[in-house]
Amino acid sequence: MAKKRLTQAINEAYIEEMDRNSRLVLYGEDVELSIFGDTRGLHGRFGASRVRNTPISEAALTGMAVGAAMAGNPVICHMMFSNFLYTGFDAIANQAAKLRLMTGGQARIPATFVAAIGGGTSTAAQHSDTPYPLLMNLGGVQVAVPSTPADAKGLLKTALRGENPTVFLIPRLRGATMGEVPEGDHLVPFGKAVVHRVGSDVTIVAIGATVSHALGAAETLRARGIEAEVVDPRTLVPLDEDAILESVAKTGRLVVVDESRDRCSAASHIAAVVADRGFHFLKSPVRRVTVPDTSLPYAPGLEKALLPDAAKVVAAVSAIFGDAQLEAP
Amino acid sequence: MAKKRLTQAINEAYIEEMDRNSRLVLYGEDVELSIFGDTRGLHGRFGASRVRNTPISEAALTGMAVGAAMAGNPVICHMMFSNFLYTGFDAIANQAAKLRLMTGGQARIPATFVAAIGGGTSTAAQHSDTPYPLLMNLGGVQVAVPSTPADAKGLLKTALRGENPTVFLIPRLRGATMGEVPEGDHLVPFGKAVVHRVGSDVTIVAIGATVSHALGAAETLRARGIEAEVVDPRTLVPLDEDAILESVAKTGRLVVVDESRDRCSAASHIAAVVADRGFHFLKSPVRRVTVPDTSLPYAPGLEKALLPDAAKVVAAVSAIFGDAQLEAP
Amino acid sequence: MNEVLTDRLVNEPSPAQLLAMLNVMVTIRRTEEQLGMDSKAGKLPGNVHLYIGQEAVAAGVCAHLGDDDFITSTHRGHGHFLAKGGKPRELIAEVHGKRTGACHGLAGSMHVADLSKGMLGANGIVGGGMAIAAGAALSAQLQGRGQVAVVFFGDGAASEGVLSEVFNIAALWKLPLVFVCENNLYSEFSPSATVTAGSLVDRPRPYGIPTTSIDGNDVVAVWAAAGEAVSRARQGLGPSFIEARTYRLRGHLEAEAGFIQTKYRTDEEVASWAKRDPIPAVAARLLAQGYLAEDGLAQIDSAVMLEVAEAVRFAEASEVPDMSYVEAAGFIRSAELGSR
Amino acid sequence: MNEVLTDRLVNEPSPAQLLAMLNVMVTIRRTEEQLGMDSKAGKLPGNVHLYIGQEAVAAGVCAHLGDDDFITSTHRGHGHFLAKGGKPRELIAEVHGKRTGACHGLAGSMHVADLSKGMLGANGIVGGGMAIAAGAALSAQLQGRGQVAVVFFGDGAASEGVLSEVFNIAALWKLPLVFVCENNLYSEFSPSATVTAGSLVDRPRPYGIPTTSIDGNDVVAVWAAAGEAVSRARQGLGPSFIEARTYRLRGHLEAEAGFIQTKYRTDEEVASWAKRDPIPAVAARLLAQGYLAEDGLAQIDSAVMLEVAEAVRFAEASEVPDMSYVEAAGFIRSAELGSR
Ligand SMILES: Cc1ncc(C[n+]2csc(CCOP(=O)(O)OP(=O)(O)O)c2C)c(N)n1
Ligand SMILES: Cc1ncc(C[n+]2csc(CCOP(=O)(O)OP(=O)(O)O)c2C)c(N)n1
Ligand SMILES: [Mg+2]
Ligand SMILES: [Mg+2]
Repeated sequence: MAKKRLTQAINEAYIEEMDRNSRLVLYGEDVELSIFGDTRGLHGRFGASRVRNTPISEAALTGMAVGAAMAGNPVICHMMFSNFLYTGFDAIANQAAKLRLMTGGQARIPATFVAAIGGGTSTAAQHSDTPYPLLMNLGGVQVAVPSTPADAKGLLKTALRGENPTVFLIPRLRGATMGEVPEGDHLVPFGKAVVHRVGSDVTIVAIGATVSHALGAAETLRARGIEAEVVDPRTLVPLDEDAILESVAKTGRLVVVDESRDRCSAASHIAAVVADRGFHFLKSPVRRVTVPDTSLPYAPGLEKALLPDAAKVVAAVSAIFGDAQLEAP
Repeated sequence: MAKKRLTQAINEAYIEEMDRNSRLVLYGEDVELSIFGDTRGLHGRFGASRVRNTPISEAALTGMAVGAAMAGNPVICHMMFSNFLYTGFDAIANQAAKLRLMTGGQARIPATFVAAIGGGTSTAAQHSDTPYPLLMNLGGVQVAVPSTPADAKGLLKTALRGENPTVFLIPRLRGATMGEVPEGDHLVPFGKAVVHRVGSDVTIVAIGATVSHALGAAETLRARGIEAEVVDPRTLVPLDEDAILESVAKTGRLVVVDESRDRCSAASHIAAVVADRGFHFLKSPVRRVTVPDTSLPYAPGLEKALLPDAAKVVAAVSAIFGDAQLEAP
Repeated sequence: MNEVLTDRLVNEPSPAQLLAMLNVMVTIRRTEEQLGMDSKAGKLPGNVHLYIGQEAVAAGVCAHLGDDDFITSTHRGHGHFLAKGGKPRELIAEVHGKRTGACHGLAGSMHVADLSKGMLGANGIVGGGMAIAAGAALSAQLQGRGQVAVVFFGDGAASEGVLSEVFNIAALWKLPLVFVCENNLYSEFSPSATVTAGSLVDRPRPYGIPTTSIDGNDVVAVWAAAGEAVSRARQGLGPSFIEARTYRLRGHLEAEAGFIQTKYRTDEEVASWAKRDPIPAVAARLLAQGYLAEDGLAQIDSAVMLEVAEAVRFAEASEVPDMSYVEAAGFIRSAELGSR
Repeated sequence: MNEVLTDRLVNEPSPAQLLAMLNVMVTIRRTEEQLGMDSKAGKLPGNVHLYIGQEAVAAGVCAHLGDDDFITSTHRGHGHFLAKGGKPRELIAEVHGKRTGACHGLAGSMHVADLSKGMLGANGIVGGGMAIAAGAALSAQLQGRGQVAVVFFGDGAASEGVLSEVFNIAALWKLPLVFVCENNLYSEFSPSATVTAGSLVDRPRPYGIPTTSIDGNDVVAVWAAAGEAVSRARQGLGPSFIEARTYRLRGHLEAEAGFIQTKYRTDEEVASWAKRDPIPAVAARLLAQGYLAEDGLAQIDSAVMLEVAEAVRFAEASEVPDMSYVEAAGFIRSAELGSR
């Protein structure tokens, strides 16, 4: 194993899969120069036919990905910032998510939409959304959100071999994060959560960039005698409900950490699943550490105050233990 | 009070508010002829300047609503079917939802986007979505979903006097539903749920068209000795969490009925809120009666099988009582 | 790859080709008349938007296409489905919501598709097929086997912004794409002139896309224009645009009488276009040239009627789909059905 | 309503008008040079996209607008903000993320807005301002007081489909809207020719919208074209389109050196455009005509530099916003903050 940056792991996934499948193409705005670095070198390696810089035309880009995929060419459609998914939303929500159903199963749509999510660098409201809740609700697109370089590579390679539309979201702030990436043909299955840290007292489900907050919080909590288990779903569609329930069965407590806005967040949904299927395991309220229902402002202090961090996770866990103590007379 | 159809109640709200505020304009595709009947007569009454048929250009329509509203003319932007919100999604998600924040509070955006939601008549996948979860997650648009003619009128009038962008969603199947509508200037406040039926054993929160399923289920359940309380939030943003919690504090049990797809649904969010703030009230799992995570197919039998109905609500309530009985040894 | 590649740029279809197009047109007409009747009789679960009057466009264009060429269509897609080789019985069963339908009854009228014929789907989203067709054209270009993609859309759909995005990309990348705008003078209930500024046919010009406006009720004119456009595309010369001026002889949707209170077009207008019905015109032409017997059209017609009647019986006798079809076509599993 | 209404269609701005535009241009230049320095020094929380080199466009267009006319702008919006009457200190404080900024530090560079001046906002979504401006133009038309709306956008943005939708609606409804496309030859790092098919300036033509291409580095040419377009709009004659050919002398964004590995434009190209800097050109013209003293530009410059320096001190001394600003600008309440 070698340590690699998350961005580099993604780059390798593109290269390996484009090497493997000569029909796979990649396009997007300025992918040749590569704003985030993930597509660097691809144009030189695979040529102007398979790696294309496009005009700023998101509605066409998403729709063409659907069409090319249906016609037999899997597509990596690079959308740059996830806020630009909205400009191209129709083809994701009304076409990609529905065509397999509408055609009675005829359509295979191996299209992977790549975009960066999340705040933290004062890119302000239109470049900092974390829109996986919207995508999760569409009912026909898979959603992957890696938190480590290894998962980034393995999930992306799985997406690129699949036959269903997938949105692959890159936690923007994690691009430079280093991590071990297994050598060889590293694939990570969809719908399989990973337990980053084993613990017996509380389950912290964390997604994407918030995994590191959860792990940081777990260290602080250990010092207070609380052992947290940190579970990372890795894909939100499909969602590994069983792994989450298994952990909560053990710990009896749940906090979900999620960088999306609170209302109808992934955290809400995971909390709801556990309040249903895992109700009898629960010893205390299910807390969510999410972004309040607002877009992120520019001023760094405000942005930081709104985003999840380790301290907020610690506070949420402490609160439910406080509750539990109050309860046990 | 007079009995009116829901569509007529909406029509009256348009007329009264356009009479009241000469700056208010309405536009959309074929609003002159009126596909759903809600805009009938407006063109004749208010003229071609204030009531405009538009080209099929949803991206422009939503964006223009934001611009006209910011410039001082409140807009009713009629989007016909809610699936067409996706074609015009950018201006809702990136502009309407964010501009007030981004301008530091300068922008007032009195734009109301009207669209019909829901399945039930084999309009198939692209004319049957119930996309309020997506809108709820945007963090900057209000969302109203009436279930009665009176609420339809009162909520819409409130929206049209407000200064924040609102999506007003019409449960399509309920257009012909009759109900009492108070005379005079009937306004319904945002963020205030209504209890349609009082009960002590279980809280059923239901939204839009599913309210009637919940009420139907409540009748069946009464026969089995279970008294259900039926709560209708009426607006999803803002959400009257307190009313829901108050009811659950009394009943100890919750089922949420929602015609949107399950993942990150309004039902998920309401369940999550109660699993947090109302945890100590809960005697049994919180169940959701929603649409499985798929678009609706054309074949009527399949569509029906996927949509919530009274029987499914009864089954969900029965299941949690079963659970509770199993529990109490 | 494809015998149609050998189509050379000639101005007239051969009599055999014209006869084949006539057959397609009659098939569309009779199938749709049947669906219109069934719709009014309340036999169909959902709405239908009929193509009656516009048959020459689908027939004339698709005459140049093989099974590995692609088309995308609109809410008014029966004609394109049939012209591209889809079977009447699969269409009729689909619109009846039966599992023997082209999409197992999950699609209905508005989404009917047959991928085995390169028909990537009717579409309930106006403009929804434009970028999909461009994507198929990109795939065609990458495969390098001379395939083409055709996007059918209405005059109303031309106002959707994605069209200009596709003009730009198709022109830049020289995609093998043919735009066929069926200008039937109405966008739902709005006359085109009230929702379309300036000149539709000129819109592709600034992008460097050749463009032409033809009589869409003349199948020979359609055939000739489409032949040129398809041949350009196959040769790698890039996209072309065709405006086909035509008229729908039926309502926007069959159910419209139920909710429309005021007429949006005059009886005279409809009658004047009925006189320009494309089917008798092509039959008369073949007759005049001696390639169709006096009762030739009637013969074609009875054969088609027989096929349609058989298709209706087939559809009626077919079973409705069960949930396994939804599961196979989506991501949901049985466990997820019902409440949870 | 508005004194600018009295602008008559003349070909040349008066010396006073030209001087005022020069002042605006120098203000933009010096403010942005300062922001560029601050950005490179790591003093700014977010990125900045500088307008340096394109100042003549904003200055020449906005010279025709009053506070109750509307503009929408782009990610490269400082110049439009200042030309429309926004204050340098409010801009600088905004980009510093301070509560004294035009948007209390919630917007930053990319979203700066001043609604009191009719500046409806820079926009981080390419093309995001197009429909917003059209909506403002609709409002203007309904109010009937002769207001106009101007939408500034780049050559890259012209590929967004919403532009064609707005062309169509603006033409149909004769909206008082002026399209100003600043063609600076690049869309991020892509040369326009690689992402723009055919002729940009001709695209509005099929919609019946008058269109013209001018030297965007010549403030007098911009002023004349904008004067004509604005006057048409005020008279109810509908929209016009102006392509202003210009060049950004700085990077796409100031931070780009940090991640760009290969040059995307040549030093010679940048140098040749630097020779066509619009500021010395207009100063020279005024000097030649005797309306500016030998040291006139220097004098304007020092006054502006003083203002900018004061603005920086003001920004630096200002407080950052607290959460009450977010609450006031959004729907969230304190109770909702933090975890729950
Ligand atoms: C995105 C979207 N907006 C609106 C509609 C509603 N709608 C269905 S058909 C139609 C008119 C289409 O007109 P045209 O493109 O000319 O096709 P025609 O019906 O004349 O064949 C409209 C507005 C839709 N289905 N999709
Ligand atoms: C919808 C959307 N897509 C992509 C981007 C990323 N982006 C920011 S600026 C830009 C290029 C804009 O080019 P142009 O319109 O010519 O303006 P210029 O930067 O040259 O002033 C792009 C692609 C964006 N901000 N919004
Ligand atoms: Mg039409
Ligand atoms: Mg540019």
